[in-house]
Amino acid sequence: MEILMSIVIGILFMCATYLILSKSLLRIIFGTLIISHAVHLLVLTMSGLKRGAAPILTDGVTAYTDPLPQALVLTAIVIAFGVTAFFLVLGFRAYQEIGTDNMDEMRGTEGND
Amino acid sequence: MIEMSSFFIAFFVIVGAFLSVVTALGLIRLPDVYTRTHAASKSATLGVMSVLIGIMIFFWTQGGFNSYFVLGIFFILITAPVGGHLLTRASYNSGVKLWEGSVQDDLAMDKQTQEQIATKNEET
Amino acid sequence: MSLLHLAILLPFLSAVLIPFLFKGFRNIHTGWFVLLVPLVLFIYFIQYLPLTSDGNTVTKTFEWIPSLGIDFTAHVDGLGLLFALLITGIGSLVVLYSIYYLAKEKEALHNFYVYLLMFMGAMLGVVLSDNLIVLYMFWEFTSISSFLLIGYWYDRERSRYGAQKSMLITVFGGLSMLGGIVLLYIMGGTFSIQELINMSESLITDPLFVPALLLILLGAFTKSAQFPFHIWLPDAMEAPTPVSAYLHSATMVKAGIYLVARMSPVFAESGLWLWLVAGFGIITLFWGSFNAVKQTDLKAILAYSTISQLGLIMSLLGLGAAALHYDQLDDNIYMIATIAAVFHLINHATFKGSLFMMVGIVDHETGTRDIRKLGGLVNLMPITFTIAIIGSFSMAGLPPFNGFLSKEMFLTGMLSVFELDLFNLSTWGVLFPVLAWIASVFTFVYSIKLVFKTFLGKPQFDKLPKKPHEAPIGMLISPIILVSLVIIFGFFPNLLSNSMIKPAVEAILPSLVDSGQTVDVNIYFWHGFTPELFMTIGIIAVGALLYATLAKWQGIYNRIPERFTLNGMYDAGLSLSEKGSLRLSNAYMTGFMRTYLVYIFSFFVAILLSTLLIKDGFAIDTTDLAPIEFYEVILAIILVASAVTVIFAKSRITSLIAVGAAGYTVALFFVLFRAPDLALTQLVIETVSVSLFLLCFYHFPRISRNIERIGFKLGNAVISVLVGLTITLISISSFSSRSFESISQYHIDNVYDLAAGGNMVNVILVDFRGFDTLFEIAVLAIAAMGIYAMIRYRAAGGKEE
Amino acid sequence: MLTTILYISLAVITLSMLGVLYRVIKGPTAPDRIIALDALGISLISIIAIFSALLRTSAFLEVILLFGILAFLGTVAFSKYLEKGVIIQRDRNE
Amino acid sequence: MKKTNDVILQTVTKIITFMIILFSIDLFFSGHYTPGGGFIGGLMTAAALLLILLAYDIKTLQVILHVDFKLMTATGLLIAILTGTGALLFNEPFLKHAFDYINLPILGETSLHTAVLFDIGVYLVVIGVTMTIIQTIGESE
Amino acid sequence: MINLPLLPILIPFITAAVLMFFPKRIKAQRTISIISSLGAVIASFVLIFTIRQNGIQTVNLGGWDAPFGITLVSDMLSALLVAATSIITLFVIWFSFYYMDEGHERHYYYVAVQFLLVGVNGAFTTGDIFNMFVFFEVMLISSYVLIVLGGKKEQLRESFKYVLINVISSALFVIAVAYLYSIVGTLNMAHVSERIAEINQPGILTVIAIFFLLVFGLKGGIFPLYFWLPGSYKAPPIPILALFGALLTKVGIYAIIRTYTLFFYHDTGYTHMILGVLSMLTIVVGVIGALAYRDVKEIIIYNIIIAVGVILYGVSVMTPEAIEGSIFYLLHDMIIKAALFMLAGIMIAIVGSSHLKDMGGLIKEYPWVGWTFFIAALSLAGIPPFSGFVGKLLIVQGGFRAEEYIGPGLILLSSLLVLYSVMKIFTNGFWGTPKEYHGLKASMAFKLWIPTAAVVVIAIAYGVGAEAVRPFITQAVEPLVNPAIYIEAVLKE
Repeated sequence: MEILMSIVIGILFMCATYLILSKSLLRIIFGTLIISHAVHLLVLTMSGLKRGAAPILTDGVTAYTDPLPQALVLTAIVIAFGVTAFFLVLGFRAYQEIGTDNMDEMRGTEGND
Repeated sequence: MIEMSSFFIAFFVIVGAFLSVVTALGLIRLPDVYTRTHAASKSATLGVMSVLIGIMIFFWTQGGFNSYFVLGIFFILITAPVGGHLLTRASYNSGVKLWEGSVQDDLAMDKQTQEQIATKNEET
Repeated sequence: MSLLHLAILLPFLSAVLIPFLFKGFRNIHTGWFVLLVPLVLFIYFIQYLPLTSDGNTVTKTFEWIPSLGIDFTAHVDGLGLLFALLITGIGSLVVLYSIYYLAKEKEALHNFYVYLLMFMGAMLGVVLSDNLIVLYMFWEFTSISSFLLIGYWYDRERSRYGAQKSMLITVFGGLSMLGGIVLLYIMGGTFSIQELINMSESLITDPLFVPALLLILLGAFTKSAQFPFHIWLPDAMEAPTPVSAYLHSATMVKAGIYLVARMSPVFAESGLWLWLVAGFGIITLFWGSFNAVKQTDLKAILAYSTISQLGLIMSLLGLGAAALHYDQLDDNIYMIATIAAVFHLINHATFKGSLFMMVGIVDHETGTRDIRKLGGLVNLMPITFTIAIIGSFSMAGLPPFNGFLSKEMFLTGMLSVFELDLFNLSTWGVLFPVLAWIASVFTFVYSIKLVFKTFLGKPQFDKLPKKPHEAPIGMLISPIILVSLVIIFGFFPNLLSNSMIKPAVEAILPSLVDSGQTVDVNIYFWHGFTPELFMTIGIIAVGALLYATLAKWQGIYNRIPERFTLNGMYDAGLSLSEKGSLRLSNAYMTGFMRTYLVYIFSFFVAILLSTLLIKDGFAIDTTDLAPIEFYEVILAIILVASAVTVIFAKSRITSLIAVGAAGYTVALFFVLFRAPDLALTQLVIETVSVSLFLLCFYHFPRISRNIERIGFKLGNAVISVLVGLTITLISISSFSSRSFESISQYHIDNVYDLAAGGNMVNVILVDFRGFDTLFEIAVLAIAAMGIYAMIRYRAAGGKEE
Repeated sequence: MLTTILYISLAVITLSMLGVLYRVIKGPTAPDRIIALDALGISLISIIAIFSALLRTSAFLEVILLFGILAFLGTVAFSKYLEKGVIIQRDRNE
Repeated sequence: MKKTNDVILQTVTKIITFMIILFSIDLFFSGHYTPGGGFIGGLMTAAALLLILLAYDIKTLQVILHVDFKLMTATGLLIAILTGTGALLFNEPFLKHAFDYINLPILGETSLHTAVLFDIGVYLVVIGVTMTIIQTIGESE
Repeated sequence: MINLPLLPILIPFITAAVLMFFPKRIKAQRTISIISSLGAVIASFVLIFTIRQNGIQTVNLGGWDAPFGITLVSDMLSALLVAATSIITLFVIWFSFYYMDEGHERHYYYVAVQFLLVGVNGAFTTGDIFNMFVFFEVMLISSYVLIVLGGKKEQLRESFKYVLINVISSALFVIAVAYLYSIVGTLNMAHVSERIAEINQPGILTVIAIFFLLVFGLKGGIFPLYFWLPGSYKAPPIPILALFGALLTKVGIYAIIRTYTLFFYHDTGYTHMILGVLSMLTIVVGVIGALAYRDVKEIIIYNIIIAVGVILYGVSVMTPEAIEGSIFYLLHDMIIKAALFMLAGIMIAIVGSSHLKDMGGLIKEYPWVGWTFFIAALSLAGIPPFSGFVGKLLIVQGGFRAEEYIGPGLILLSSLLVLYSVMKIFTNGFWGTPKEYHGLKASMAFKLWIPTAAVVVIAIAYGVGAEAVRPFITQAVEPLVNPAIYIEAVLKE
């Protein structure tokens, strides 16, 4: 399962990288969204999957899945949410001010001589 | 007793699974948005409710009734139709074409008459 | 901190007061206050003369960074004191001269004198420091203060150019010297010159010895304007003339000479040292004198003459090192080379100082320094003429002035090369006297040209910007004092020999003194009919001939195109470095985000994959894997399919729906991986995010018009695949290399007893790792705040919404 | 026996999800996709329910309920967007 | 923009919002023992408010709930920090929680835990942040 | 007071939370921020002296023993960096009073600065690798807010790129932590170090070491990951740029120093060799950039990159001497970069443009600014006795002693070019023909100059008083060359 997940994560990364390399603002933002999904899955995968019951104290259960990575992922998810929201608004504000959503038209090297 | 409950559980779950297959088939095969909504909002809802009932019975036999299931079923029961309604209306208003095989478009007729009335009022 | 340290720092300390004095006493020329400083110091240092002439030295230490071996150790010996006296003595004269040269009404005197005092202090520091790091510090200070002095008229383009050039070259030398110093420290474990001298025997065998030698010499050569680093010196003439007189006669450029003399005991045992110092010196001597002849600006002639004279002293120092290889002092004629070097150093300071001041007077009174406009000034400026003639005759090496004496000794030194069977000198060494003679001829020519073209010949006063007349007496005092010294030293050279030259030579060649030999300095006018005398006569004869036919052969100077001169190369190099950098930089700093990302991702892939390969990090271990169920495979396919859909989606809403589907699937995976809290959070956040996207779509363009080429897509695809592959490979390897139990068993065991909770994830979040959570909500809060500010506050429109 | 049935149902439902996903990818119109997404979400509820029965844990029941609510929220947001372009109005009577 | 009447949606919203909020409070309080907690509770409450925004509008929400969400964020943050800072007074490490089991008349044995206070901070921040973001974007021109 | 290491984080944190209540009351915002920054400075100095006397200070947050909870670890390096950060923030806030638009001040500017301080100080102090990620995020999101505040076209454009890069690097950070956790099963940095030592860093851990280098290198701006830096740093107003230039890249460097001395010191022949090569290339590209441009901001920005290379070169040599040099230089660079940016800010305020072609002769009207700049420039180039020298000397010395000659040579050469690049500003901006300016009034320039000069004075004191500073630095080096000290202080075995 871990190997399957590693491959899935790799593919997600591939998609995300492709999106990030494209020209449109929105596609880039979608790319970062997919990256964060991949990262969260990766953290869980790396700690070993399905090693016991859900980490909620239950009578008679001794083996629990590692709860620590779950807590880390939760933190990461929330942070990713904040950043994504910010990024999204940044994207549309940039579009409003600059008037294009094409990264190639957002160079900013005019001042260099 | 356990035999009986197992039978019910199995029955509901299988029905649910069947209905979800129906949903998928409907979504694939039906020709336009309006017909596909039927598949989604009717059979899917019914399917999930059926599964939930099955599992509810399962947990009941395991050691206790869990109110979350009832709440969940109730929830889906009231939200699914509203969701379906909203979506259909939205797609109609946003200008999605009906399937050419459609027989009737009441809303359009309705609108037409309304517009006619409006133009008449303006004339007078 | 002793009085000696205070003496070194006095110029810096008094520099602080200058701006206030300038502002406070507008009626009095600030120079009068400044004059006190070098005068006091000169008197102070004179007191050390008896001490050093007896062969004693004084060392005073002030601890600065003792733990790094960096202490401000002041060391006064013959060599240091000689320089200190030159610095303060000539310094006094220059300040006096400047009082009449720079008008207090027009000039920014507070700046000028601050720079000058800083420079003076820095020079004193260089010559009196025993610690190499402190020496380096003052060394860089001389570069910087001369930068300021040269750029004193900062609104002139040429001044800025000259200032920058001198700083670049000298600081370059300084830095390489620092490298040499560090190497010496690594070899010897100390920054103290005296201690290094004591261990010179062991240093010479060290493999770092040669690099250290080269680096230190680089420092000395750049400072002393040795070929090919001499190019900064002519441009430094943009400074006010008093500055030129000071920097280029007695101080700044002599710092390099000082360094070579000072480090001789450490390095001179090496043949490389001898060859390099003498070789570069003699080439510089020739090149400087050769080029001086073609100049038409009076100061430029003097600049090249300075270069050539510095070469002369340098070559003498180099040959003097040979003295170390001969034990018998009686027939050690190489000692004479060192003596000549020290003697000429003093002589050069006197005659070059006076000549610079003379040129300053001409410039001040006529408004030009262009030799083609000048002529016939002798009747109007007789005193200046006298100064000029004494100075330049001394420079040309004519009797009875001091220049003649040292020139004779120089020639003796050069001729002695024939008797040297050291380091292959017998073969190429023949070039030394030949070049020396040729250079002396040119020296004669430009010296004569300097005087004759200015003061004799046809008067053409109509070309001059000002009506010329003799300078005020105040301006003449300093050069007169200097030319008097020229004459006095010429007639009574032995005034200096025991008081100054001998101690200095002893400091340069301490190992000879240690072995019981005494330095005997005796300078005479008349040595009999020696080869030197015939050479001098030859110089005068050929020189006079060349001067007479100057117009005929001057053309050869134009043969070298500007591009191939060293100056041209410097300019081209500098503009190339700027333009080239810009072109290079613009080539990769494209401003395209994608390009940067491509660089970054490519590097990411390349270095990680190669590390994985080199370090054999790849591992795959299938023994400890969780089982795979059929439906999980399908879910994985669904997840992948949704993600791929995002790539191919034509419209933004399709992308969003696909992203949503992927998000929901991820939540389902969380359920499969027994993480209910995660699933809950992921679901809500996914939904809220989707709503946010929908909310923002209103502000985005409906259709993306960014059509991408196939090549572009293909490139992206390759990089993407590689990135994905890298992540997968490392993931598999790290998972397969699990070596330890997780610490989380502690959390599982103690969650109820110690933290009173049942949901481990939540307890970790609020208790075990509550600190994380605290700052995580901080992140959220800042994000919200930022979004609010971003939307509400639009400075571009100049107002808030 | 029951476990086997649950497993099979799970497999059947995931397979049908694949079919639903086809509609998400294919479209052709946005409402098609939204409907499919909605159906996908509802299938997820079934899967989670069966899965918790298989694991015999009640840890995921909150998820089920939550999903019910959120699927609705998503649908509302999407349909409002389709209809009006803006999903939250400042004042609907403007 | 077309004006439509959303009677059906609004009616359902009234019921559902109420239920979601109840559910979110349940999630929040049970978080220490079963899945849930400050984050999820907060997000659910925010989701309920979002539903109101969807069905009605921003103005209506302000009439119902007269709160500045930015201040709510700040308050939540401050509560969370101060909970941790409390430990400083006793020269204990920051964020050291204290708890005890007490018997309440109706609810039975309950644990009284300072972590709950911390969680309240989290809860408020999450609601405040989510709503600030949504409202600000919604109001933007 | 067992929570002492926490105070430099907690004080700005509480301040930020309080300031969020009344963003529109500028006076109160200013007063409270400056007082609290002062408090942070005092706290960090108390911390430094406590560490000097009692060794490394740790707090086990929540009272959970070391590897299980989160531990804050203040060793001398962290404390010094925290102190430098707090000082710089204090002066930049002071500078901002006169520089920032009122609009900025009314829109959470001070709050974001305080949060930035929280993030930076936290990242310096934490002893937990995941917690470091959280603090990185606090720092980054505040920097996002700061960079975009004002919403000008250029800012939005550049901050989009900036955010994108950092989102990617944050994702990579989490991945790196996940990999590490997979292998060693712990997050506490001391514990990680202990466990890595136990298995003697197998190949895969070397790969992860490189992964960490990439993550932190993206933040620190090493070659070839720095490309985003010049553009992004050019966008925001000067006080913000001063904070960024002085602090943000340094956090990346600190993280590299920490991980490369505490975790991955078993295969220095490979990891540190790569670090060394990259740092040398960083110096080269930095120099190229500094030579190429004639924009005041840009020249100084490229100097940040050069400094990054110099510091990391010292770390890559991995001898006590070189590391000490790196730390000396690191602290110097933080202070002097802040000062230089503030000075550039004054120039820009006067002239109304940041390009050298619009400047000239400023020294005539504003001599005090000119001379302060001159001293700062010398300090940057490492001319003794100013602050950059000792660090550079030690790095060069360490490099030579380790029998490496290219790196030290490059560093010496880069000093020359650094000097050239900043003197370009001096000769063209301050010297040259005076022009008519319609920017700021002289009185305002003087107000801006006071905090700037204070920073320069600190830099000079740091250089001249190297002997007084040195015991602290040597103490900071100890845990870096001997991780056992760090481990023992944290795990208390």
